[in-house]
Amino acid sequence: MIVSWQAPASLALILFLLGLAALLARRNLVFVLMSVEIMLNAAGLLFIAAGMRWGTPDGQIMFIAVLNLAGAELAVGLILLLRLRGRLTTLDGDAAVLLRDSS
Amino acid sequence: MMRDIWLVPALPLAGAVLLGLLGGKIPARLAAVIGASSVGLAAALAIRIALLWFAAPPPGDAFLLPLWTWITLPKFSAVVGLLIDPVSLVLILVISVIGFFIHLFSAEYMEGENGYARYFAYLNLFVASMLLLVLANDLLVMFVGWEGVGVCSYLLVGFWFEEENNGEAAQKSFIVTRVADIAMLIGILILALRFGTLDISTVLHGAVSAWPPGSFWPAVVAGLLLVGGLGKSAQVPLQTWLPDAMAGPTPVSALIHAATMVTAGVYLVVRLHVLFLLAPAVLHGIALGAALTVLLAACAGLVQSDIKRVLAYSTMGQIGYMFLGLGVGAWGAAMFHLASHAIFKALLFLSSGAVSMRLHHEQNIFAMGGLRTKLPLAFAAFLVGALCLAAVPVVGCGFFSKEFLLGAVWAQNPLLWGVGILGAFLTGVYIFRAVFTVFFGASVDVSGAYGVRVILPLTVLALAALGFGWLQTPDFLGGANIFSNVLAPALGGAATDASWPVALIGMAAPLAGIGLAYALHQNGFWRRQGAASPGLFVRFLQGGMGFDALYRAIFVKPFLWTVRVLKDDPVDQVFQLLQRAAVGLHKRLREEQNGKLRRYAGWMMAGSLATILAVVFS
Amino acid sequence: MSLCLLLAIPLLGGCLAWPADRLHPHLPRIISLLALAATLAVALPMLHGTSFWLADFSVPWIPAFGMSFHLGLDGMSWLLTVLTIVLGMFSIVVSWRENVEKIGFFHANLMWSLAGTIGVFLALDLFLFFYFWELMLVPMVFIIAIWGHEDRRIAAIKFFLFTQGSGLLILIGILGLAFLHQRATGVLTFGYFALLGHEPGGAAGFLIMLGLFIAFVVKLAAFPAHVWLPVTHTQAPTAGSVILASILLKTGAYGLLRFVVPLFPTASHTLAPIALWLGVASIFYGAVLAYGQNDFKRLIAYTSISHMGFVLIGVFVCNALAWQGVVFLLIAHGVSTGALFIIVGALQQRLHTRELSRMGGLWGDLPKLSSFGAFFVLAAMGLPGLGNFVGEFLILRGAYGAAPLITILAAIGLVPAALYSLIAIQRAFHGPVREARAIADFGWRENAMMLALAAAIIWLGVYPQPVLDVAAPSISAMGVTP
Amino acid sequence: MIFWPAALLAVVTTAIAVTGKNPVHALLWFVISLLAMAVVFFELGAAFAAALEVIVYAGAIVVLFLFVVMMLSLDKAAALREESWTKGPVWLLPVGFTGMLGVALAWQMLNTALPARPGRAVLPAAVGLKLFSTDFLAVEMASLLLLAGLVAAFHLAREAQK
Repeated sequence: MIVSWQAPASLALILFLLGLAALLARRNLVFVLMSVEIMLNAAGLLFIAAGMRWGTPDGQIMFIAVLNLAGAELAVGLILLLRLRGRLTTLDGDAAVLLRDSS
Repeated sequence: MMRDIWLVPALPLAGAVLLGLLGGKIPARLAAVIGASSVGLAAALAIRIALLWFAAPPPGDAFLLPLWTWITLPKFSAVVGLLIDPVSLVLILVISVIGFFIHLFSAEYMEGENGYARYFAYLNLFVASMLLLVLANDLLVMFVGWEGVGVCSYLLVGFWFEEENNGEAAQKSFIVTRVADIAMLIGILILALRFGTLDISTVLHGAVSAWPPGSFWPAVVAGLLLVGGLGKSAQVPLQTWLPDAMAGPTPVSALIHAATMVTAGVYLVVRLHVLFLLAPAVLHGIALGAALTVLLAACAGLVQSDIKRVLAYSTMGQIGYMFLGLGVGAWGAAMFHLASHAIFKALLFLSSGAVSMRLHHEQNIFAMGGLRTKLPLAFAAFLVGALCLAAVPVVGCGFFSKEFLLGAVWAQNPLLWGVGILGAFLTGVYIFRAVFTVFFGASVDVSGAYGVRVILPLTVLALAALGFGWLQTPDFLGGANIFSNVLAPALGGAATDASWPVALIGMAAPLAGIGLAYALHQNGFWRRQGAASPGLFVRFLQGGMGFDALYRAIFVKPFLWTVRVLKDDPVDQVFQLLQRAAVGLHKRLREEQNGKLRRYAGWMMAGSLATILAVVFS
Repeated sequence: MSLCLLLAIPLLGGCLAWPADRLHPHLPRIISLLALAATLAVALPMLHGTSFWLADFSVPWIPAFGMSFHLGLDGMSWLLTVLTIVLGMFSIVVSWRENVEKIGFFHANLMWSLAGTIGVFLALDLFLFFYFWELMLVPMVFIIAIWGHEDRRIAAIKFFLFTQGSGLLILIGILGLAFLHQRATGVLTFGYFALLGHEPGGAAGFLIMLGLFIAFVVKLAAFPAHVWLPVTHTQAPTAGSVILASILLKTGAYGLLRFVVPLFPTASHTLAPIALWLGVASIFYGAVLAYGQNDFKRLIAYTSISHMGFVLIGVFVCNALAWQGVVFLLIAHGVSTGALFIIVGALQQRLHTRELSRMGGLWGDLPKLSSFGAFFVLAAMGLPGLGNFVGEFLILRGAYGAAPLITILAAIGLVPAALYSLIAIQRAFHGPVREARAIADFGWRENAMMLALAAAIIWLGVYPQPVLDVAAPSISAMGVTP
Repeated sequence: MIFWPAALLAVVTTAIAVTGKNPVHALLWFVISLLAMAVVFFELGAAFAAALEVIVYAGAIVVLFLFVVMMLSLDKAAALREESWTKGPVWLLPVGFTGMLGVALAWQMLNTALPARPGRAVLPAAVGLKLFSTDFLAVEMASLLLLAGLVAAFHLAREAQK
């Protein structure tokens, strides 16, 4: 009510960039997943800021959708993390190169 | 009866086809019978036609038998037909009769060889092609025979194909003549474009009416056709193939590389002499080249040790004489020398073949000696041939024809006559060098006797060589003009005789040569020459004065270099560069697809960054 | 209607031959041979027509796009069709004794490719032409890829890429031509006669012509678009090589004669100097490379490039004499090169090598094969009296008036022709025997084939007039100067 | 005026979280960041979202995360490895990239013509009304998404036990 839309948008941008940098830099999959959460959260913040700017409930509805997505994604991601840990005994994302063809 | 002329080339052709198809299935004896009899029948027919001709010449002194239309198109047509006129009549007689005797000789000479039937098939095919060449009424048909004899020559030079050298000699002979033939083909193309046909009489009439003497086009055409003739006739500068062609069996050398095929160039010029008269410059060129050839052949003949190479150079020289005659417009004299040369050169080759038959195919003259008593028949035959070749007065046909020819040359150009006399002197030296070395002195061992198939050709040819010259004699020996009278309707009247001092020098030169050869034989010079390792100059002469080396440097080596450079198809390499680039790119991209999460994220990031930057800052 | 039979019989024959090998291994061969014989029986009597078009057949195909199923037969296409059928029969007989896997499918592909080729020679609708063009090429890719020799994969890929590239150019060309024609006249059509005489001008017309020219020159395998040919011909099985060299190459020349020059007289006239020099380059390049080859099949493949140089020159001097020569050379080259590939195939079957360095002295062991080999090598060299000479001479004669320098160079190109011919004879048949061999000479089947081909090439050489007469009306109708 | 301190807290704690070596510590820092975010939401007039942020995000999701990480039983070696994985140069490219992206987006934001005006609070009632009237389908989709996540997680977990 006090702040203009630029302030939360800038915050969202900074948080998103932090998450992105970490996503690119970290090899530990725990941190990768956390980065994704940070980025999702930043996106949610932008939605809420936009909702505030226009005074409509759509921003918060989209935030709920993002929350949903984050929950579902994390559930699957964490299970995959556990499975990977069981199979490769490491959390190194660079070691998980099973996608590459054999040669 | 004249209409049966088609049988003359057809019989040997049929023989060739028969032998080619039945080849391995029939006994050798039958192959020889087929081979010889087909040519023999052709010879008999040719003689029959000749007799009829002399009894009652057809109107216009020419007889044309059109056979079938080869090509008829709006702007070009060619008809296959056979033309008998005095020139072709003389030649078919020479070819078929001498051809028959050589077939006969071959039957014994080649006995026991592999590919006996193949040999006769080639030989028959050669005779058929040669007859077609001389009988053709159309330059394109003549070209068929022209290339046909070339191919047969190639096949026969390389007859003993297991030897790599024979193959190379055969290829060389074909390629050199092929180069010449391409020039001839271009000349033919010009004529075809100009006149729409290649019928010889039409072309000649057209040329006379279209082109003034001494103008550009007849010189070009005549020059190009002449190149073809020079190639076939082994004249400077296309002579290099002939000595190597001696790799073939000796009867082949006798027939193809002495008596008939190599004179095709002479025949070509005689046949088209009307065209050549329009190009005086070309005629001068012919004479000059011929003089060079005569000297070169005589000098090279002096130092050869292989008897066949001696004879090969002598062939080159004698054809040089014929071209000398052509150069001064003495068509009839050239034809007479052609016929007499065919007889005595066939005789020389056959007798040398008869000698080497008994010496396990030895051809080095210094490995022979004293054969006069051991092989009297071969000696007699070779001696007759040598006397004719050296043009010893009155004895053989060579004297009469050379006398006739040099007389005509003297009337035109005394300088060329001088060259001819020098050549005659040297000819006397080198051929008697061979005679003395082979047949006199210390003797080598030989054994065996000749069969009738050798005796008969040698005897008949020797008698013919002795008798043939009397058809055309100089004034002081009766002045017979039978030969030139026969040719007169086609080639015009006989040339005048030379005055007696000229004739005397002409007679003295070969005698002096023989005397010198004898003197050098007596003091053992020839033997020493054979034993010593040759010096630089002698090697130069032996190798035909460096033409081979020159051609190797300027044609063969660059060609082989090009072949080596291009062998792997550089254009293909260019296309393969594209392929390599694609494969390289594939490898790079494949490395990126490595399953590493961060790399994928990085690339996605880079892509979206690029997009965003483009959107924001554009 | 009988034109449809010319296409339907080989197509059906192929379909029947495919499953027939389950009954008996020889059955596909017999079916294919019978089908081709029937096609020949249909084709031969068609020559006796009264009009210039010997036969014509047209039904609407896709009327919305102006495409029709239009076939037409004139003298030139009759000659090439008969050549296709006859050499197709030879290519079946040549592999009679070979142990071919999946023999039914092999013959099916062979027949389909032949049907496509016949279609190419008959089609008078440009889109139909393209359709047959593809029908001709795709089975050939299979033939190379499945039944080829050691490097068949690369050969098949190369063949596929080059032919599909040229096919794409043809497609773009005919679409562009049809659209330009529609813009000019308001009618969308792919009909040959509708497009004839409406040359699109300007840069667009020239580019379309250039596209078609490149496509057909690739197929003709003239320098520098020849690179697919040596490897393809070398790696294809004998029957495939025969069809490739004797027939498929001819479709390129046919395309130039039938489409490029008549549809684009002005533009092709502009291009003619370049085409002529490409022809000269082909002659020498092919000949020099042929000389350097060690693989006998590859050597023959390069000689084809040399001969196609003559064809290219003949096409682009644009006069009737040269075109007669072109048609004639196509036929003679088909016969002589087909025979040579059969001979080399027979040699490979016996010696298990194509390398000249391992041959030599074969005349002693295989006199019949060697004599035929030498005969056809000499025929290919252009020995007067045999078929190729007549074609080459007419091309040279026709070209001489238009382009003397080109003609002289082309004639000089006959010297390297002699060189590669003689070196082939020398290295394969003559020379010392290098290895002891126990091999059989030609049997009666091969002898009969060779004799028939030799008779054909001699007949073409000494009595070419009937062939010239058949081709004459088509050529004069195509609007070249007489 | 609690927005700015909260925002600063969120940025700082997030930065500590993403650069941390110990996953458990990092996650705890992340929880603090989320709580700060909840304050920001509240300040922006989205009370409902703020509540959800605390209850669902910090309370459920991240705690679940924490449990799993604790299950991984990280040892000393893992910490050392983590040390080597997060050395300075590793950050060079990512920070460069994100810096460029930040510049581009900030530039875009500064150049946006949208006027800055005070926003309005959106009450939970409005959210609820819209959610269960016009956006009903979105709710169903969200439930489907959760169901899919549930099924996937169940499936993967079952296979893991095998």
